[in-house]
Amino acid sequence: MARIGVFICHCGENIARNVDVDRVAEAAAQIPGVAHAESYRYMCSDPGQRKIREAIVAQGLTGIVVAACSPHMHENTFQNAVEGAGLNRYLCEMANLREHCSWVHSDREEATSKALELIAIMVEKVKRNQPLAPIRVPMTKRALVIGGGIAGIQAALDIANAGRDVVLVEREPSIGGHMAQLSETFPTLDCSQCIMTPRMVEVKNHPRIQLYTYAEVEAVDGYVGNFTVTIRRRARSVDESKCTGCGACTQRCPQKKIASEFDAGMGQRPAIFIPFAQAVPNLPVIDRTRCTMFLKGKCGLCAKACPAGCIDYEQTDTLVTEEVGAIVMATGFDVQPPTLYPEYGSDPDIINGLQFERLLSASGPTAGEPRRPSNGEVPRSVVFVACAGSRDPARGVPYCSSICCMYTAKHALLYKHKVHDGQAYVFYMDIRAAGKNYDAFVHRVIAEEGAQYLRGRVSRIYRDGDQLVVRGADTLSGTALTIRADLVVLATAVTPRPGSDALAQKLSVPYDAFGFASEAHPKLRPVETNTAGVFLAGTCQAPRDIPDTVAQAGGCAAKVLALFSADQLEREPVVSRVNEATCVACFDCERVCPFHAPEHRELRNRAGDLLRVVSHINEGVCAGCGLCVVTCRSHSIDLAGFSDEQTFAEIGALAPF
Amino acid sequence: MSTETLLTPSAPDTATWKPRLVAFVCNWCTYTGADLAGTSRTEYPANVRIVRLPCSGRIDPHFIIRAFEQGADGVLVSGCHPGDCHYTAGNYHARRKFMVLHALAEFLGIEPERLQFSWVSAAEGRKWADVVSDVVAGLLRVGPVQPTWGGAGELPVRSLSEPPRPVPEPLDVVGELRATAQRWLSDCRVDVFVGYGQGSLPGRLRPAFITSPDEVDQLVWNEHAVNNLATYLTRGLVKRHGRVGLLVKSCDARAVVGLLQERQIEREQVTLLGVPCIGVEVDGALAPKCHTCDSAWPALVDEVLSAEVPLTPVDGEGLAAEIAWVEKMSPAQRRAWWQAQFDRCLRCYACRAVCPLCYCSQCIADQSRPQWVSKSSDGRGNLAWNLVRAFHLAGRCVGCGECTRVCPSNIRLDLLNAKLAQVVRDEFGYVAGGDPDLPPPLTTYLLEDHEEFIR
Amino acid sequence: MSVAFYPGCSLHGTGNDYAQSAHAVCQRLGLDLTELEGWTCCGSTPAHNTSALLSVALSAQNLRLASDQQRDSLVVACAACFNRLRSARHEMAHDEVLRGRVEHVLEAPAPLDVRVDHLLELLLDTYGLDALAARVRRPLTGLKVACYYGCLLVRPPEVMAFDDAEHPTSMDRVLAACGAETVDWPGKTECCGANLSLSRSDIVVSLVDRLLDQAKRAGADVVAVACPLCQANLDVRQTDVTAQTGHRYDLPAVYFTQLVGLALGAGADELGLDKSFVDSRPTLAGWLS
Amino acid sequence: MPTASDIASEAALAFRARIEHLSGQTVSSCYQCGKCTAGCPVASEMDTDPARVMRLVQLGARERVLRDEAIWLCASCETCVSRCPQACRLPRVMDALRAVAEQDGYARDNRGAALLNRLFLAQIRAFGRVHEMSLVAGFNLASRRPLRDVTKGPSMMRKGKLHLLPQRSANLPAVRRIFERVQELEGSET
Amino acid sequence: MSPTTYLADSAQAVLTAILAAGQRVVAPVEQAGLLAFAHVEQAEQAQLIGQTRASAKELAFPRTQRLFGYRFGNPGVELLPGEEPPAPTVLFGVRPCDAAGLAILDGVFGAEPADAPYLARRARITVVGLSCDQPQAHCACTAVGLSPTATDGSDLLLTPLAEGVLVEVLTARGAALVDLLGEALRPGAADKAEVTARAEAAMAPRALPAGLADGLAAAFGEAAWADAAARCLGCGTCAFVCPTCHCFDVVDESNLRGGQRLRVWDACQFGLFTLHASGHNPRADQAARYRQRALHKFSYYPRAHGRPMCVGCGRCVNACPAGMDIFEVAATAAAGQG
Repeated sequence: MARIGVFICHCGENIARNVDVDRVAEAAAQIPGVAHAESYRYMCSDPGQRKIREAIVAQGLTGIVVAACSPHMHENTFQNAVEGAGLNRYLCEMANLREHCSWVHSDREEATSKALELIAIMVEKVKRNQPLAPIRVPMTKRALVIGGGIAGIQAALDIANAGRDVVLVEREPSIGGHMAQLSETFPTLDCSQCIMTPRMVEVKNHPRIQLYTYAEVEAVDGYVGNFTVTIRRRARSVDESKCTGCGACTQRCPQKKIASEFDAGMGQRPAIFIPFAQAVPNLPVIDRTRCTMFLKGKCGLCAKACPAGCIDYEQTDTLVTEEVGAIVMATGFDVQPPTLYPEYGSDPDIINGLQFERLLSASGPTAGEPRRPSNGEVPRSVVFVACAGSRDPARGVPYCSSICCMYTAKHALLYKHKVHDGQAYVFYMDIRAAGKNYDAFVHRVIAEEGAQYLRGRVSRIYRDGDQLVVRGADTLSGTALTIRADLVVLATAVTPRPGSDALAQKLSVPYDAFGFASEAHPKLRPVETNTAGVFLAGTCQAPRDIPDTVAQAGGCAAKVLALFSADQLEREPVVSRVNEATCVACFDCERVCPFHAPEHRELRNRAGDLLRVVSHINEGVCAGCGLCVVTCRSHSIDLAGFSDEQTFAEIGALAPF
Repeated sequence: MSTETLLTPSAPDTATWKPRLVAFVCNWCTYTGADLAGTSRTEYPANVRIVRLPCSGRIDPHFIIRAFEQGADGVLVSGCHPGDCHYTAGNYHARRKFMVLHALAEFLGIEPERLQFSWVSAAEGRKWADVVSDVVAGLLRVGPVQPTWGGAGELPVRSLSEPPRPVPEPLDVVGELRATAQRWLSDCRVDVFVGYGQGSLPGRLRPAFITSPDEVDQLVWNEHAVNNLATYLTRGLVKRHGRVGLLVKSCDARAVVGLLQERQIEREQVTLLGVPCIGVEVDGALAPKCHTCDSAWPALVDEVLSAEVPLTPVDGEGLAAEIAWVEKMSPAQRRAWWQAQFDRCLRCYACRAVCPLCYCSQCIADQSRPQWVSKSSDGRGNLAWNLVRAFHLAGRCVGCGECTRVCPSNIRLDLLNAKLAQVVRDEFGYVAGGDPDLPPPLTTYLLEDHEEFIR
Repeated sequence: MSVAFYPGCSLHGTGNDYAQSAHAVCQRLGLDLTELEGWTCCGSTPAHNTSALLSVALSAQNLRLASDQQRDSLVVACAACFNRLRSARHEMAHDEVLRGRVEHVLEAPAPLDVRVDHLLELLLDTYGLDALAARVRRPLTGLKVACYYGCLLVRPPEVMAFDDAEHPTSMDRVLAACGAETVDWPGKTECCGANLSLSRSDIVVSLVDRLLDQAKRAGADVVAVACPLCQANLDVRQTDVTAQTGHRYDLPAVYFTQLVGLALGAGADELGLDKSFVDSRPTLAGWLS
Repeated sequence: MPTASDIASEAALAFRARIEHLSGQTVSSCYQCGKCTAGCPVASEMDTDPARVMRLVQLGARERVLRDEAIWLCASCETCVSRCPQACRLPRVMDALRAVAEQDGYARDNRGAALLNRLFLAQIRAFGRVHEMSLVAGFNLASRRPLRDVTKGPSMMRKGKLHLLPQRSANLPAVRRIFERVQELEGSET
Repeated sequence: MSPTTYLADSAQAVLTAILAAGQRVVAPVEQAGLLAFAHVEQAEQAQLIGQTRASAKELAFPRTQRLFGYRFGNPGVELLPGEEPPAPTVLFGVRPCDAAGLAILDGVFGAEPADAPYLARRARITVVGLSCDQPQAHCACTAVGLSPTATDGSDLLLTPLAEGVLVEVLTARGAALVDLLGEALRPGAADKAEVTARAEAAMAPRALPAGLADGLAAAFGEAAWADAAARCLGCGTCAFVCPTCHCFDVVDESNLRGGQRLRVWDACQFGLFTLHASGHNPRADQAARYRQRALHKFSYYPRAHGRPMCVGCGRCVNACPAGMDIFEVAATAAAGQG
């Protein structure tokens, strides 16, 4: 027989003002099954909690209803209190008399009767609560990092340096990501490659990091602590074990005029190529979509040139499987091409910021000297356009790309440093320079370097002979402007890496309309996701700059290491369970589960003969949403803590008391 | 014979009546949004009682039905906005279920004010207060639920928009049917062949189970071959024989697709013999389903009987015309019409027994902890049972019409099924019984699924 | 498909050479270009400057006539009328409140069954470039044309849905099919200031000046237009341009229909080539038989 | 310039609401990027550029904006519309401003576009169509510049481009009825 | 001593008189395309030709019946009364088979310990039978020892004659009803043998073999039940349309405030019927369940009561979704044994 204790909190005056707590306590004692009811000024205070504990012991209570604030506020507090008295923490429920009653209803009579009903509802529920024990799952203390840009590198190094094994998967032939492409970084103007390259080498040589480049995550199975990851290693057509990276093959390749991805199309590469001089690993790869051997079936010059005989045209993709306990997604970003707006047209001298980085980079195609793609001349007048796609709900993306203000200022500065008599114009909407020393940097560019900042957007760009005509506005003066420019650099929008949405799906991580992966909580769980054991680092989550990315990657590493600090994982026991006796194995549960928790379980008799296959919910994976419960027509699945019986009982208590 | 009970509150006193609104909300968005309304001290009517569940995907249609049974005047269902689900996709799945439930409620004549859906985020305290105020205002407009069980006006059970049609002469396939069954049994390709044999009453056929090549002469085929034999594929007394050979009409074959989709049978255990069919007889006329059947030939077969099929163009609207006829009634009329139907329900579960897709080993109608459906054969229990049956078949019913044929009380279950099939077709672009590799529509979702019915 | 031709006020006045050449082209191609009986003014800019409802209603009145006369499509030559008529149809289709108001004003259901097509679309989509090329008698080989679309054919893009709003090529393709060489120039969709023509001709002159300059520098022999207002500005205002800026262009502005007609073998008078201020006949002499 | 209290005044808010209602555009969504101004063919002729007109409407600066010549200079070329990141149809805002200026008597002295609009609509009302010659003549007379473009007329006449007499549409009654019904409907709403 | 037989113009006329006497009447009416017993106010509403889809038992043994209610207190429980039985009612136009069904139910529910809720309802019912002159294809009353004009269970029996109708007064309750009818009934007599013979001749020949009860009992262990029951889908149609089936389930429905205990019809073909709380089901498959049905009707009951628990109305054969025929199955099973 249930013996329920009801504890009504005055919350000072917060509840008591609009709810007659004494009357409620009196009436609550009359609810069938209630053995004890009392009210107190602050139930969450130490004396309040003590009252609960004492009543549990003295009255032999079997379930507790605390009628106070929102469970989101103090459920944990009262669960702990209940546990302190030896009662299972899941035998405690809260009736929300504050947020859902006293604070929103001013009629004392109405609020009082509603309060009593809210209590009756929870009494009916708690009568049917079951003691639950936390779920423990084993932990594989090995992490997967997806993406070898600065975010992935940082996370991998932090985890590895703490003594845990890391698998790092990079889609491109080399790690390094966008940061390796940059010339110098704002606001300190460090040489990007100079600070990046040592990190890349450290990854390569780290005994605890298993590096897969030119590889992609094909499938992810399992759950926190127990992921099984299938990785596709794409065929490089080069035997990695023999190659010395001498580069002879790349020099012999007859295809030399392929737009270089690393140079963002500003430079060229052969069909067999090492992406850039400091690439890690420093190995060539054959671009099979452009290689004459693959297109026409004959050539073989690179194979002839290779002194080690490591060119392998027959090589195929291979699949490797890795067991990991946590995953860091660090797939990074892309910038939109400079051809988004038809009113800007497409002209070789209209480029995006990343392309300009390559033109400014000492290792770039022009050896760091800005030159016009159309004719190779040094531009005398450059127009930079910020928000060229960002903050444009109608035709671009509505969000701010976050980094453009700063890199555009940097571009203007670097350009002025390299072309002293050149003129730099910057069209901007707002200058967002919220980082450390950022604002001072922008002012330096305007005031000391003489970049002409114009507040407004550009409406049209067209070619007039050798030059581009840029028609913009300066809204501060209210004038339309026409500028003749040799080069236009568009700060195009930052978008997630193509394919990151597909990866997010494999990882069961939600993503927004633009494809940025969603964190579990924007404020309090910024690197976690709603899939336990999967974390987000860098720009796959939202546009951000290098310091923020590195900090976030470090945050991910800390979360992963914290996860790995226990040998077993404890999880909330709010999970689904299958009644194997009635399951008809339609596996609709499997179809709807966002977390792939339902598994196929074989039922056998003592002789080992297969009787039936039924659904089984993997408790380690189940997040407790209850979708399978509702989908199951025979209702062979129930959700602990929010069971069908509990809910029906709550509904049964809804009738007026 | 309605049972006045403690559980069904008697008709309220209109003078003192206050609407009772039950809100089923998800823990992460709407519950938190309601918390925010509290912290912002945003006042709203005290008529609402919140039941907290983890996710809108956890909100079972049964909960909603039960709330009405327990005297709620209205139910509000609320969860996270699309894209905000704490569990990634719970609300997308829920949205599909709600879409069907919403259409079902409307079809049964339940005033839209009584069943409302909304997305309220954790940041939308104001919206929560507005939604509750608005829904309560709507309930005040429509007033208390009027118990109208029994005594509903006598309305015709069937629309007269399409007169009964004669059944065409059945195709002569018996010889080949028997020969094929004989061959399959002799070749040990199947262990039992399920077809039709002569019934014990004149002019009736009934299922026949042939296990020996010598018995194939028992097999017959004519316009009285009404039973959907696919039902027997999941029956122990048939499965015990081993591999099953099954005679299928095109509608029956669609049910086999459903069973494959839901993994109730293995394709290699079943050998399908398609019979070209140009219509069967129910109640002395061409069965309604045959009016709109567009294929004499089953789509999923292993072998098919040959016959010269006369061109029988699909004409008329069949059940669509009758659905339109029901929808033309006012909501109150519609409710009365359905109530008169459900009132007759004996709870014999013949509808469930004949349905090839009702294969659960233990139906929830038979469960008592919790009791999903009241066993009382009165307004309450009968409404719940018929709603549950229809809802469980949404997106799955292949329209074989067997439930309606066998109902001893002539309840128009086919209209409920066909209406939901329409909704599923129009909203999710899905027709049951087509492609066995497609996921059933209520186990999947599209980001762009409609949600105009959600606030 | 049954079409009716909506000429608009200008084609019965200053733009009658456009009307003349359009009829000449369609006659040669066997396209029916019967005028909409009892057409009325579309309301043009002054109407929508004054009242959105009036503007839509005046245009809708013509759609209603077309509907009453069982026409599937209203073919329009004047870009300004085209813009008003297609906008009216778009707005009625997308704004239920407005549609209701228009129906109230017209005392009739909104005539959404009639399409609105520009003459260029008729040639491109209905007739087809290949068919057109096959009818060319005197290819305009060697003639360099700057196609000028102006504003109203293409903007706003989501309403007009005419070609690429920033880089339209419809007219270029039609004239290329006639053998002409069309030049790429930045002025294609720049505004000539048509509706300021009377009130602020000074502004129009500076806009026209820029357009002529751009066309000339792109190497054009003629500018081709699809709007009587554009033609009037680019042609008639050239003397004012010279007076105001000293720039002299002598660049003929002709209707694209005049060039198409030429290629199809029509004569100068038939096409109304005599009617422009800057005489195009010397430039086109080589193709005039 | 308006003061802070002017900006928040009921009149200012009402003016903005009226313009938003008439134009069907959310004026407050404008974040002053200036792309309209940048592409506007007549911006250089305006004392107040298009973006700033939007700003003034946001601030509810009724007097200032209704008296501004800029609202009569918009050529309705829709360049701004096709490029606006907020998908605002600025010419409709201009239309709304002109309509309000006309209704509230700010356009009485306008010898430019407002005058032309009135004459143009009067012609439609009179003939169902527009007669260019009398429109031009009427405009020149009323704007007190009778000799404007005086050289063009005779030459046009010679070229057969101008007719002496206006055409009258067979559906003139229908057009007149439209004018009446619009006036009725809009009159009943204000 | 009043006469035991009367003559009247027609069954309709008798009904008119009963209604005129202010009696509450339930009679067959057409509803939703089928015949069903329902309350009538005018004689014309009654449809006196044909067989109702469901039997007449529902008035005495409703589908759902509240046995009692309760209200929770803290502590304690307050007991509330069960259903109020309906007002006294004349059940008119009951076919002899259905009336015989009521007689069987009376035996079952009347045996000690007597079933008070049933008897309370039954005591308020006067059965006016109507002999059957148009038997249907599924009719089999003669096979179970009844006839189209049998009197079992009727208080009055009307038998249509060539002209007029014969009214037999069979019980005191019947006589009491006759007293209310005044001149509508004329004392008189007629021989109904011819009517009986004509009706029986029109019936399809159906007979149950001799020694059926013992034959079936002997066949209990036969594997052939599985084949016989293979087409049975396990619904409750046969039991629910049967005039003699009387199995019921007792369920509690409650919420926080209280609840009620209900008696609802149950059917032996449901899998749940014998399912134990442990999960074990002694009648694990449809073969066992169908055997139970056949044996209960034609073996266990006759052995105890000397007659089959079947009145031969044939509704179960007619309504079965799968074409099961209990007469055929029983005969075959018993014969297989012999």
